[in-house]
This record gives sequence, structure tokens and C-alpha cells, in this order.
Amino acid sequence: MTGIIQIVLSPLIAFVVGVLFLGLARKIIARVHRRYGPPIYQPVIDVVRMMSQRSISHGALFELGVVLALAGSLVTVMLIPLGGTEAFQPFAHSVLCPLSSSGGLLVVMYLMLFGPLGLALGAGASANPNASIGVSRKMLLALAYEVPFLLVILAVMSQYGSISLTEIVARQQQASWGVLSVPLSAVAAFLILPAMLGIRPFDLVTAPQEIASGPLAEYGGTCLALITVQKAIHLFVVIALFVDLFLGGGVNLATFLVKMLAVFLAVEMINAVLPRVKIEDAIKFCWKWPTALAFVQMTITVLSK
Amino acid sequence: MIPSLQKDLEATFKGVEVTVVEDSRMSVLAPRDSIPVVLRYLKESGLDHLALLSCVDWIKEGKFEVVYVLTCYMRNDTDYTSDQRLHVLLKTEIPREKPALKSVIDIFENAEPYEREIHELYGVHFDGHPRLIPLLLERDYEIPPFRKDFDTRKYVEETFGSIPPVEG
Amino acid sequence: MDRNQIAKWLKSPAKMANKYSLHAVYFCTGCGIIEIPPVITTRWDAERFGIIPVATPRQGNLFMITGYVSLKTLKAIIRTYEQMPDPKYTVGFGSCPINGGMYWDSYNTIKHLDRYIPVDGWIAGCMPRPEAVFIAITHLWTLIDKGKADGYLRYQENYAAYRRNQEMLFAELEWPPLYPCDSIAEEARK
Amino acid sequence: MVSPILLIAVPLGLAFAIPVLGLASKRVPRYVPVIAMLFNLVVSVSLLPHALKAPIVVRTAGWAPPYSIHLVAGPLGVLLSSLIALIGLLVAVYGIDYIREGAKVKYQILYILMLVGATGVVLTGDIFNLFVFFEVLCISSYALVAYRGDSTGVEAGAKYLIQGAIGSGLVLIGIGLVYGTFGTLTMADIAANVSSVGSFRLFVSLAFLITGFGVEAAIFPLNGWLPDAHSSAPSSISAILSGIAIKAGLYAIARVVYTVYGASSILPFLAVLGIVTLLIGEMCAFGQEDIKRLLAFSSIGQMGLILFALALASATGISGAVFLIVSHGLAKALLFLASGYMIYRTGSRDISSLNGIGKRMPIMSLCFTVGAFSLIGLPPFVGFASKFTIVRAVLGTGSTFFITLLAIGLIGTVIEGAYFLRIVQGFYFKPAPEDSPEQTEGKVPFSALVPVGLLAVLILTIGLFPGIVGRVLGPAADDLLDRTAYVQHVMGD
Amino acid sequence: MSPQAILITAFAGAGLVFLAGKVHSHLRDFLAVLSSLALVGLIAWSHGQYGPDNEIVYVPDFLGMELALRLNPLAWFFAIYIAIINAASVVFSLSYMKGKEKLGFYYSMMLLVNAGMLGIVLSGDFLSFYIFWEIMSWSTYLLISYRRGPALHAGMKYIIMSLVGSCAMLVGILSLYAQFGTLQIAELGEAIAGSSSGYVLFILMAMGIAFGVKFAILPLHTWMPDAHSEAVSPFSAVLSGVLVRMGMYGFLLVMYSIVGLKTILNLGAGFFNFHYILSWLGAITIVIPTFIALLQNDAKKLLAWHGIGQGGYMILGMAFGTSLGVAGGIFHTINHGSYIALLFLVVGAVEYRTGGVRDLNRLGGLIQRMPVAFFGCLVGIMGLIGMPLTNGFVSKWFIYKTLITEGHPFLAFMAFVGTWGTILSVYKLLHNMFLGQLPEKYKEVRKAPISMQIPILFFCFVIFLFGVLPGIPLRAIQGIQDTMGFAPLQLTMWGLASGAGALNMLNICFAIVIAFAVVLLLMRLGAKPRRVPQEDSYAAGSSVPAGKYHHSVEFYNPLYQMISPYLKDRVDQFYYWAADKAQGVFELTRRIYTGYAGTYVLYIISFLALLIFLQLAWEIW
Repeated sequence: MTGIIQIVLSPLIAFVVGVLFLGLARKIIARVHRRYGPPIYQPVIDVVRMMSQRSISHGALFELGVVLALAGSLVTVMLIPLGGTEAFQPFAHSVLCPLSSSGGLLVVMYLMLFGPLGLALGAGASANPNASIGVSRKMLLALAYEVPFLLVILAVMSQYGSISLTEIVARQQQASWGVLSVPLSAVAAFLILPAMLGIRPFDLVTAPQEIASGPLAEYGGTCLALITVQKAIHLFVVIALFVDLFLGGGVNLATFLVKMLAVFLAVEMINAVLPRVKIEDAIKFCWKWPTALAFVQMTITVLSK
Repeated sequence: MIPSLQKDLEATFKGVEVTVVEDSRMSVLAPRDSIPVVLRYLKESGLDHLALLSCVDWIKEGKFEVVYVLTCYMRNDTDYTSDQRLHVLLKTEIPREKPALKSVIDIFENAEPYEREIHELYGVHFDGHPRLIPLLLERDYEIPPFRKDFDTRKYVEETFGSIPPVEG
Repeated sequence: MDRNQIAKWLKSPAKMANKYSLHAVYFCTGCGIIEIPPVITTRWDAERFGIIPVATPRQGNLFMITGYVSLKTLKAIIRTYEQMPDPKYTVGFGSCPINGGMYWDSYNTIKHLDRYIPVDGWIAGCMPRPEAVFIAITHLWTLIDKGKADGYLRYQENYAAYRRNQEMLFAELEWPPLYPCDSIAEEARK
Repeated sequence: MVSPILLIAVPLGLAFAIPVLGLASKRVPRYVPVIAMLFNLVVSVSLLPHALKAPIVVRTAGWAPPYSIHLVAGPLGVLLSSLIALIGLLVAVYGIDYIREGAKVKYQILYILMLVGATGVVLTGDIFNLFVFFEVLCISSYALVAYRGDSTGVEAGAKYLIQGAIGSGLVLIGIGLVYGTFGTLTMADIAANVSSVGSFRLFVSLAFLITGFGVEAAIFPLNGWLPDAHSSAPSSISAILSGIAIKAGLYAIARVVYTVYGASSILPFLAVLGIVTLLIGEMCAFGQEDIKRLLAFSSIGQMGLILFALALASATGISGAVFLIVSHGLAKALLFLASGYMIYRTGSRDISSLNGIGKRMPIMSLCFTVGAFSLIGLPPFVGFASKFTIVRAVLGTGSTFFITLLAIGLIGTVIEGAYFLRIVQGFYFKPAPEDSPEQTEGKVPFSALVPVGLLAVLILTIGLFPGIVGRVLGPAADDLLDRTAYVQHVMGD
Repeated sequence: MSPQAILITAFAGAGLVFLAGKVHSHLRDFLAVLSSLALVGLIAWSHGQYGPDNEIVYVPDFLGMELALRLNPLAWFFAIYIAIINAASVVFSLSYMKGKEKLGFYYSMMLLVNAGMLGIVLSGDFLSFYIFWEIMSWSTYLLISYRRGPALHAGMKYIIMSLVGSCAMLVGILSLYAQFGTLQIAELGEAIAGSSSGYVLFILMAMGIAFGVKFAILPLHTWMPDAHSEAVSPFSAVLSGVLVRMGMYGFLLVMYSIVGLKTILNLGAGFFNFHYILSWLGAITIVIPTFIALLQNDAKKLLAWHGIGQGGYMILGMAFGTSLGVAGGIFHTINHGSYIALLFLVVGAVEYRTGGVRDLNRLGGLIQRMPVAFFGCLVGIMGLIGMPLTNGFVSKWFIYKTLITEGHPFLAFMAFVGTWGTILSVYKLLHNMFLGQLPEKYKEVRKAPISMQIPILFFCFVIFLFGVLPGIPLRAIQGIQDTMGFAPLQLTMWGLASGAGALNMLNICFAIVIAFAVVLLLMRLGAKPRRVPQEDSYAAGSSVPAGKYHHSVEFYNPLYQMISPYLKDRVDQFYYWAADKAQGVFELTRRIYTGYAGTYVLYIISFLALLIFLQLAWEIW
């Protein structure tokens, strides 16, 4: 029974928290620009408005791409432990992670492919060169940040000797947090977090000025609403993963969300002030500093094992 | 530099009157079919920058006056101070009925859009021009708009007045 | 967020959402565009009203035309207007789109914008200040509330008239009519 | 059972009967070689079971053993003579329609003489008799090489004559030395008391014999004549030359080294020489444009491999070598015969003109492909079985020296595979050159198709069922290897 | 059904098809399809029948050795996989090859290659293994050079490398025979246990070269890109799908059935033991070819390079000798076979319909005209990437889990980077062929014919079936692992059941399907969008320029400029350099035969003098 609740609960939490984070992001940027900025729930209004708009469609794949992306993100959320420990728990359920026993971190990494692939298929079907250029930038950026990200994940996995996220979180809570046991990987992960979220220093994928918001050039109405929801959930997933890997996950849902908020605020500060980089520089950056740090950390963990 | 240029021009070309308007501005009036030769001569003598091409509609004398404004690129800052820069206005007169001139693209490549503009707005035909297609205007006009005999108000009344409001 | 606001939200969420989330596609034509940056940046901050500029007409629902409209620009305006998703509102800046303004006798600018695309609101002033823009926005809210901001519906009903007006100006339009209607060319052929 | 002497006597008689028959009717001489070879084949095949039990010794001219000229028809001898007879028969059938112009009668006579010479070399037990038959073989092949009578043919023949004469001269000196020391000419007697004499004088005679026979056996430094001789001779003759003649020379060397002298210490040198010949032959063949010259060089390569296998001095090694002699004889004869008619059809000998012939002469090119695949050593064909036995023998010895030589040799076979497959690719997949005039329209004569087809079928069947030849290889290898049995058998009774 | 019957039908089929080709084309097509399907049926039917009654000596005495056939789980597994892919590509080539010349030759060679492969898999001793290996090699050679032009060069390259490989294997086999006196695989298993590790290493090296060439491991891979892109599409599907995996079968046979698990793991000293080097070779084989594939503009060359890249995963899985890894390796072999064959068939279908166009820069927007081909390509690339729900994911999951739990994060890292390289390059394949603007000249392209759609849809079904229910193939692999002496895995129908590291594909599948349904419902909730043609697209207010509004040329230009200097195929250049040097040497040796009689006589005399001098000087003899 608790399984069913969890399956419904975790995507819902992801949606609510994700959308709140989006609203918070716009608020923070406004505050940094010394202006009031929209209310926190502005993304909800945007989503409802977009749902009511009757836009165009370039064929079945154009819509199914978006559906695939959102479905992938929802399922990824179910695989990530959102706080809670093996031990006794006030909510009388153990770790909030419905599909914890079906594959662990490897499945999460592969499920995170659904988002970009779904969007890429949809954008490709929209037959707009802006979209194609946006997708090719998305793929290149993904390749750029995946190299250090893989090193980071492998360092954590070999440090805690397991491929299941719940086990890693449990071991972090008993032993030391990921930040302390694999510090350089944590720094590397933080450096590439903006690239994974696709926000300011690396938001060259949906660059409104250059390529008319890239893959979203042709999207409007309901598809655009679903894409914003997917963006929100992806934001939630990435930050939740960061917290699970390095900050020892949450003893319960509340502490987990607090840690996520902390990480989110840190990333938003960077997002609010930095300009956009070119794709070549993004690749060079991601393959230089984060990769070096992650590589050094991995060799240390391998040698120490 | 102006006096020497003036003497040279009068020496080499007959039928050319040169007047010095101010200290760094000289206007040269040349017959229609000698324009390319004079332009090439001026270009060789240092005036290698065709700033613009314009056209004046003398409706009373029944002629157009096409003006080539020439100056020279400042190679390096020691050449001369900006106020010493020399402007030469090469003018020529063509009848209003069927205005036609020889295109100067082979001498100054950047004349191409200017000639198109004058063709579109004054109706002057430049033979030898690769693509005399409209540059700025959307519609085609019987009397080119910049001509003095073009009555804008009547035209506006005709085209835009005739378009009915949608709901009434 | 007082009680009647919530009641309105519950009654018709689509209309309220449209009011408080106007994503603007501003068409930088004429002298009005220099007014837009102050509107959306720190000093006057349009985002408070939920207005943010978007890159493509597909994502927007507010269409600001900020100045005189030349013939060539009209083509692009019509194309962009038709590419916007359905509940969309058009606002004309300054006097030039209203009646030609100081270019009333120019052969190259159109005089009445609303003869070619439906316009929901005008902002008077030979380039209105940001405050005027915000007043117009709040006025637009009331129009939306009363359901009078129905430019896109009017466009659909008498699309034939709009299309005919557009074709009277241009020799041929490169894109097919948005809604099925017999354009001038077909009539000529009949 | 019939005596092996017939194998030599009957064809000789027929050969000299040809001029007489020639007078009677123009068309008969063409069939005489076929009859002769058919007779030889039947006799040697019938002799085979007896020879397997014990070598048949035939005394001539009645003297006591050490001084009588006698034939020793051991299993190896009979096997090779039946191979010679078989290939001779097929080439003779091929020659019926192939040889049209020129001195046809003389061609037939020399043709039979050459085959008789080869059979004699293989069967004889007397060293001088070996030289005589060797001379018969060489002289008739000099003449046949120059049969075409055009400038290249005569020049090649002359060159072959010069080198062959020198080779025979050296053999004669070698035999003289041997006769000087031992006083007798029968191999068995020499073999019996060879160890008692001082080694250097013995070695000189061995050196002379090896070099002399080496010239005919196309070993590396001595085979200058082969490329020109084979390419300018008519195809049927070059088929016999590389199918039988050079193998007779190699047999002579083997017989001399193993039975007469029992000189096992020279074998490693021969092995190295064999591999060098293989590499040189394959490398030269790779860049060839002319198809017959390419086949000639490929023969040199295969001879090197046979020599290497012979030099292993182990039973499987020798049987592998003999098996390779059989398979190479069949395959090379097939290739020469098939290319004969292809050249006849396209009018020129260079490979580029043979492109796209797969469509025009399907059967001939199919048989050529079978022959080529067998030479490379691809499985379902006989070449694979022989190569397999040789490699098994080398690895059986287990000595790293031979294994490294084998590795180099395998590279040679890869080179051979490369250029043969390039030709096969040319047949089927390259477009025919437009400018080549259709030389002669019309079907290939039946008498050419039969031998080529039969050879291809033989290659395939022996490849699938190697047992047919396999049974004879064991005793043939022992016949060569253990000298004492040979001596005791010949001298004993 | 005894293996002998299977082989007879296979070879008879090849022969009959060639003869039928002479009689009538329809008869030939019918016979080809019939024999392929019959083979599939025969092999499927002989599923359970392992054990002694299936050991048949079909040639008692071949040069003193007996040739035997046998059927065991490993053989059956590969046999059914070969038969299915061959049947699919024969059905595909019915319409693809219509109108081309020499079809009798083509079909008989296809069936001959298939028969050769079945022979390899069913052979009980190494001699018949070698014979069928050679038959497969030269029939593949003839099929590769079927398309004339550059295919001839590709064929030559292939056959030379495979000849070198088979010579090495011949030496390996016969040294086994010399050492142990028998070539029966079963007997060799026990016999080799006692021998020294140096000797085992030599055997592995010799056999490894032959299998490496076929398997296209990095240094020996250069023939594969040319052969695949020049071969006819249906055959390149067979070539990359299954023929290249004979190398895998060989490795499995030698490493695990013959040498056995124990000795493999501690072969060689410490760092430089055999399986460690093999795994590093596999890792490099994943990364470099995948990124070279990224830069290709020809669809089939791109897929060929992926064929090499994916081979690295199988080597990684197999190299560590853990039961999970080997299961992952074998499972990845058939998965790769299914989706690479599918992708080649899709490229073939597109090529067939657009008149031979394979250049990715000139195609586009074909989704509107060929939806089934698009669906096949989409499923194919999802399999190649290894997205969840496809079979590629399960086998990669197994391999990654082994790598991580065995403590090799660097190898896992290179495998992951390989996956990301695959994602980029296969998306470029899909995008440039099917998405974007449909060019003018392909407006009337018709759908792929039925006989092409059947194999495509069949492979899609297989990919999804094995993706969601991996238990079916894994149970068969379990049978193989028992024969090889591996510890059994706790397998369930939908994945692995062992504790925290479990894999449950059914849960993931249900989750995705439910999420998909929910989102679709949300989509229907919103306003229904209206369909617009491809011209009605945002172009900053202007109308869309026909034919110029498609971005596919130099799809990853920024990355291209950064990595293209490093990704020249240096191994290929080295081989060509070596070939030129060899050609030079051949030219030199040709000079020896000057054609002047005098020098020849000089050779003879000097040879004689050399002989006598050697004897005089050193008394060698």
C-alpha cells in the first residue's frame, strides 16, 4: 500500500517543489536586479495560461517528443530517494523512493537521457533550423558536462562500493557525507551543475536572443506548458541527485528539501549574474577544470580502495 | 591639393567646368557619357571612396542632376587632418523623359545599391547594372515617388483611402 | 490575493491566467522600441505584472506594435500575428499605428493598422512613457475581464475582409490564408 | 603384374612410331600422346597396390646387382609416375585442338619424350640412368619452349638451353666424382658404402648434384630461366613444365640427398633455401601484369614450399611435401590450361584485359577460381589438405627454427592469396575493357573443357576426401626416408 | 534435430538456390526464403537436445583426424541468432535487390555465408571449425566485392586481414594438435589444464589474432568501415549483426570452454595479465571508433564505426570472467546484432527509396514519407544508446555493474563516454535522415515496401520484448554459463533479483507507461493544436525560403573542430604505409630476374661456389 502512495507522492512533490523553485529563481534574479519580480506562483499562472492557448503542431512526433521527455523525468523522480532513513521514521515508511529496488544509479543516469532525447526528437520534427541548432548545442553541452559528471558518479559509487542510491545514502548517513569523503568530486559536480540545469552561464541551448529559444522555437500552448513542467522536474531531479550523492540525502523529507533549497540558492546566485558563454568555451571549460578535479578524486578513491 | 587637381582636370578633359565651392569642396560638372572616364581619372588621382550617389529633380529645367560624391579613405592618420579632407561632387545632367545612365559598378563596386535606389525612387535606368530590382519599396509606382510631379497626398488617398475599415 | 480574486480564479482560470501572464512579443518597428527596454528592466519592471519578453510569436500572447508601420514591416507583422497561438491581444503604441500620425501623407506607411490586423488597445502619445504602458496593461486586464479584448475572435470572423485588405496592398502574399476563405486572386479567376 | 619397364618402353615406341603414322594420315598423330599417356596411367595405377607392399625392382641387361641398370618402382616412384601420366593425359587431350599451326608432328614426339623422361627420372634406381632420363626431359622441354617460333619463344628457349646445359653438366661431373669413388652407378650400392669415404670429396659431389638438379627444380638462385620459359611456351607445355618437369628435378634432389647420401646435415640449409624461394617467388608474382609470368612465379613459390617441407626430414613432412606436389601439379596445370584459352579469347596476356571474362567464359573462369582457391589453401579444395599437413608436420617437429621459418612462409601464402584473389575479383567484378576486340567468337572447343573440368572436379573431390591420396603418402614417405630398407631391398635379392 | 541435418539443409539450400537461379527468379527467391525459414525452424526445434546423442562424427578420417559436430547451449544460442538475422535480411533483400544483376550468385553466397557460420558454431573440433571459418571468409569476400567500384578495394583489405588471421589460427590449432594429439574441443578442455601458462598465452595470442580480426578489435579493425559501407545493405546487416560476432563466439569458446575460468584469471604476472589487457583493448575500442563515427557523413560508415565501438562492450563484459559480466557480454552480442541489423535495414530502405542516397547532408524530413522506417530507426538508436525499455540497456547494465563491483571505474568511465558519443552520433543519423525540412526532390518518396517493413518491425518487437522481459534470453544464457562452469545468477523474468543491486525492468516499464499515459492525458486536457505544414515555421516574420531552411550540414561543427585532428584513423594509415613499403620491396625483388642469360649463369656458378666455400670454411656439413 505504501508503495502506491509513494508512487503518487514523489512525482507530486517533485512537481510542486520544482515549480516553486522556478518561481523562486525568477524572484531571486529580480531581487538581484533590484526590482520586485513576479510573485512566487507566477510559473503556475504561466502554465495555466499556456494550457489554455491553442497553438500549432508539426505532426505526432512533435507532441510525443514532449510527452516522452516529461514521462522520463517523472519516472526518474521515482528512482531517487527523497529523504528518509532505513531506521524508524515518523511517517512510518522507510526511504521515500518507490522504485528503489529496480536498478539504482545506473538506471537513473540512463533515464535522465529521456528528457534531452524527447526534446530533441520534438525539436527535430518542428523542421525549424533554430530548433536543430539548439538541439545540436544541447547534445554538445550534454557531452561536455557528462564527462566530468560520469567521473564524479563513478568516484562516489566506488567510494561507497554500491550502485544503488538508497545504499549510498544510507552509507553516507552512517559514515561521512559525500562532500567530506570525495570533496573534489563535490566541487566538480557543483561547477557543472549550471550546465546540467541549462541556466545562465550555460543557457546557450535555449538562448532567446541568438537562436529564438532553440528547441522551443516552434513550441507554444500545451506543449510549451509540459516543457516548462519538465524543466521544473528536471531541476528538482538534478538537485535531488546532487544532495543524495554529496550531502547524505535527508534524514526525512523536510531536511532533504532544506538541503535542496540551500544548493538551489547557491546555483541561482551564479545564474543571476553571469553572462552566457559560447558553446566552444563551454566544452573547453567543462573538459578542463571539473574533469581534472573529478579525475584526481577518482584516482585517489581507486588507490585508497 | 585642390589647385593642382583643378588644373589637371581642365587640362585633360574639355567640356568640364570645375568650381571650388569652399576650401575642401570642389564640384565638377561633366557631360553624361564622359562620367566613367572622369570617375576613373579621379579614382586614380587618390579619390578612391565613392561616398554616395544622389539625384536632384530640377522639374522646371526638365532635367535630373545625378551627383557622385567622392572622397578618399584616410590611409594613416598622418596623411592630412580631417578638415583638410577633400570632397569632389561630380555632377551630370540627364533629361527627365527617359533618364538613363551607364552603370559605374565596374569602377566603384559599392555603387550597386545606390544605383538601385535612384532607379526605384527616380526612375533613372542604369544600363549594365546586374540586378535593378526594388530595394526599399514594396509596391510599384507609375511615377517614382521622389519625383517632384508625384502627388503624395493624392496617392495616399487613392491607395490607403480605398481600403475599407473591417467592421465599419 | 483577496477572496474575490480566488473566486474569479476558480470561475475562469484561463481568463485570469491570461490576464496575469502576458508574454509579450514586441515588434521593434518605428521609434517606440526605445521605450520597451525601460519598461521591462529594473526601473519600471514589467515582470511584476507577469510580462516578460519572449523570442518567438509561438510562445507569446501579447503583441506590441511600437511605432509607425511601413509596408514591408506590415508583411512581417501579419505573418507574426498569424503565428501566435490563439488567445492573443494586440496593442498599438503611439499615434502612428492609429491613424498614420505624422506620417499621415507618407506613401510608404500604412495609416490604419486595424484595417489589416485586429488591435485590442491603443496607447496614445508620440511614444508613451512606461507608466502609460502599465496603465494600458491594467486597462487591457479589464478588457479581458469583460471579454471585450476579442481581437483574435474578430480576426477569425471577418478574416475574409482582413485578407482582402491585405491583398489589396500587396501584389501577392507568400503564405496561404490562415482560415479558409476565397482571396482576391481566386475571385479574379472566378 | 606387369613390369614397370613398360611405362618407359611403350611410350618410347609410340613416340618413334608417330612419324610413320604421320605419313599414313594427317589426323592420327594428334591422338598418339593421348594413347601413350592413357596406357601409362593404367599401368602405373595397376602397379600401385603392389608397389605399396614392396618396391618392385626390375633388372635390365642381366648383370649382377651392383653393375646392372635397374628400375626401382617404390610407392613414391609409382605415385609420381601416375601423377605424371594423369596430367600428361589431360594436357595431351587439351593439346589436340590447342596446337593447330606449326610442326605438329614434332610437337607430339617431343611431348611424349618429355613425359617419358620424367617417368624415367622418377622410377630409375641407377644414378647415371637418372642423368640420362633427366637429359631426355630437359632437351625435349628446351625444344618445346621454343615451339612457337616467334622471337620471344626462341630467345626464352635459348636461355633455358644454356642454363639447362650447365645444370646437366654439373650433374654429369657430380656423377663422375661418385663413379670415381665408388666404382658403381646403382644408387643402392653407393648408399650402402657412402659413410666409409672421407666427407669433403663426398660433399663436393653432393654440391654438384644439388646445384645441377636445382637448376631444373627452380630453386631460388638457379631458376632464372623459369619465368621466361613458362611465359613464352605454349600453355599446354608450360602446364607440363610447372606441373611435372620441375617436380622431377625436386624428386631427383630428394632422392640424392635422402637415399644416396643420407646427408641430413644439409637439410636446414635446404629449408632456408625453400623459404627464400617461396618469398622471392611470391614477391615477384605480386607485381606481375602478365598472367602466365605470374603463374610461373607462383610455381617458384610453391616449389620453395615443397622444398621446405622435404627438408623437414619427418614422415609427415615428406608426405606433406608429396601431397603438395600432387595438389600443386593438378592446380597449376588447371590454371595454365584455363588461362591458355582465356589468352586465346582476349588476344593479350596482361591481366587487365582478362577483366570481366567471368561473363563471357563462365566455365573456364569458374575452374580458374577453383584452381586459384586450391593454390591459396582454402578449405574445401585439395590445396588446404596439403598445406594443413605441412603445417602439422612443422609444428610436429616443435623446433622453434622451423616454426619461425613457417611463420615467414605463411606470410608468403598470404601474398599469394592477395594476388590470386585480385585476379578472381577481376574476372567477376571488374567491367570488361571496351577496347579489347572480341578475338574469336564461338564456344571453347570440347577438348579443352574436358581436361579443365576434370582437373577442377579432381581438386574438389581429393579436397573433400583426402583419403584417396592420403593412403599412399605414408609408404611413399617411408620409401624416401629409410635408406637401409631401400638398400637392403635393392641389393638383397 | 541433429546438427548434421541442419548443416546439410544450409549447404544444400545454398547450392539449390544457385541452380534455381538459372531456372527462374521467383523460384530462386522462394527457395532462398524457404531455406532460411526452414533453418530457423530446425534450430528452434532442436532446442533442448544437447548431450552425447548429438555428437556426430561426420568424417571419420580427414588426414588422420575425425571431424565432429555437436550441439550445446552456447552453440544453439548463436545458431538461432545467426539463423534469425539471416532470415530477416533475406526477406529484406527480396525487394531491395529486385532488378539488380547476378542475383543467383548473391542469394547463394548469402546462404553459403550463413551455412559457414552455422558450421563454425556447430563444429565439435577445431579442424571443422577452421574449415567453416575459411568458407565463411572467402564467401564474405565475394559478397563484399559484389557492388564493384570501391567495394573491390574493401574486399581486398578484408580478405588479406582475414587470411593473416586464419594463418595465425592454423598455427594455433596445429600446435594444440602437436601438443595434445587431439582437436576435439571437449577433450582439449581437460588436456590443456596441465600445460604451462606461457603455452596457453601463445595459444590465446594465435587464436586471438584470428578472432580479433573478425571481431574488429581496435588494432585489427581497419577493414570493417570500408567493408560495411561498400557491401550491399542486407548483407552489411548480416555482416555487422552476426558475422563480426563469430569472433566473440571464438573468444568465448577458447577462453572459457577450452582454457577454463581458473587459468584465464591468473594468466601472466600481476598487472599484465591477459584479461586485463583485453579489457583495456575493449575499452579503447569503445571510445575511439564511437567518436570517429561522430564525424562521418555517410550513414553506413557511421553505423560501421558503431559496430566496432559496441564490440568493445562485449569484450569488457566477457574479459572479467564473472558470471554477471559474461552474461552481460553474451546478451550484448545478440542485442547489438538486433539493433545494428535493424539500423542497416532502415538505411537500406531509405537508400532504396531515395535512389541510393546515403549522404547525411543531403537527406531530411523523411518522417513524413516513410513513417515505418522512422519508427525502426528510432527504436534502433534507442537500442544502440541503451535507453531503458530496450534490450541494449539491460546488457549494458550488467556490464557496468560488473565493472564497478570489480573495481574498474576507469573502464566504466570509458564505456560511459562511449555511450554518450553514441547518443550524439545516432541522433545526428536520425535527425539528418528523418527530421527537419523535407527537400523538394523527396516529396513523392513512397513508403518502404512491405517485404522491407516486416523485418524492421520484427526487430523492433525483439528489441522491446528483450528490453522489458530480459529473462527469456538470460535463461538461455544461464544454460551456457552452466556448461562453462560459472556461478548461476538469481535471474527473474524481468531482470536480476540479487538484493540491493537488483534490476527490475518490469517496474520501470510500468512506471514509464503510466507516466506516459498521465502526461498524454494532461496533453489532451489542454487546447488541441492545429496541424500546420513545414513551411509555416517561425522565420522572424519572413516566409520560409524553400529548400534552404534545413540545418544538417556539419551538425556538430564546434566539437568537430576540436577533436577531428586527434581522430584520424592512425592504425589505417600505418597499414597503408606498410603496404606501400612492401610494394616497394616486391618491386626490388622483381629486379633480380634481369632477363639476361649471363646473370642467370652467374647465379648458378656462384651458388655452387657458395656451397663449396661454406663447406671448406666452416665444415658445417
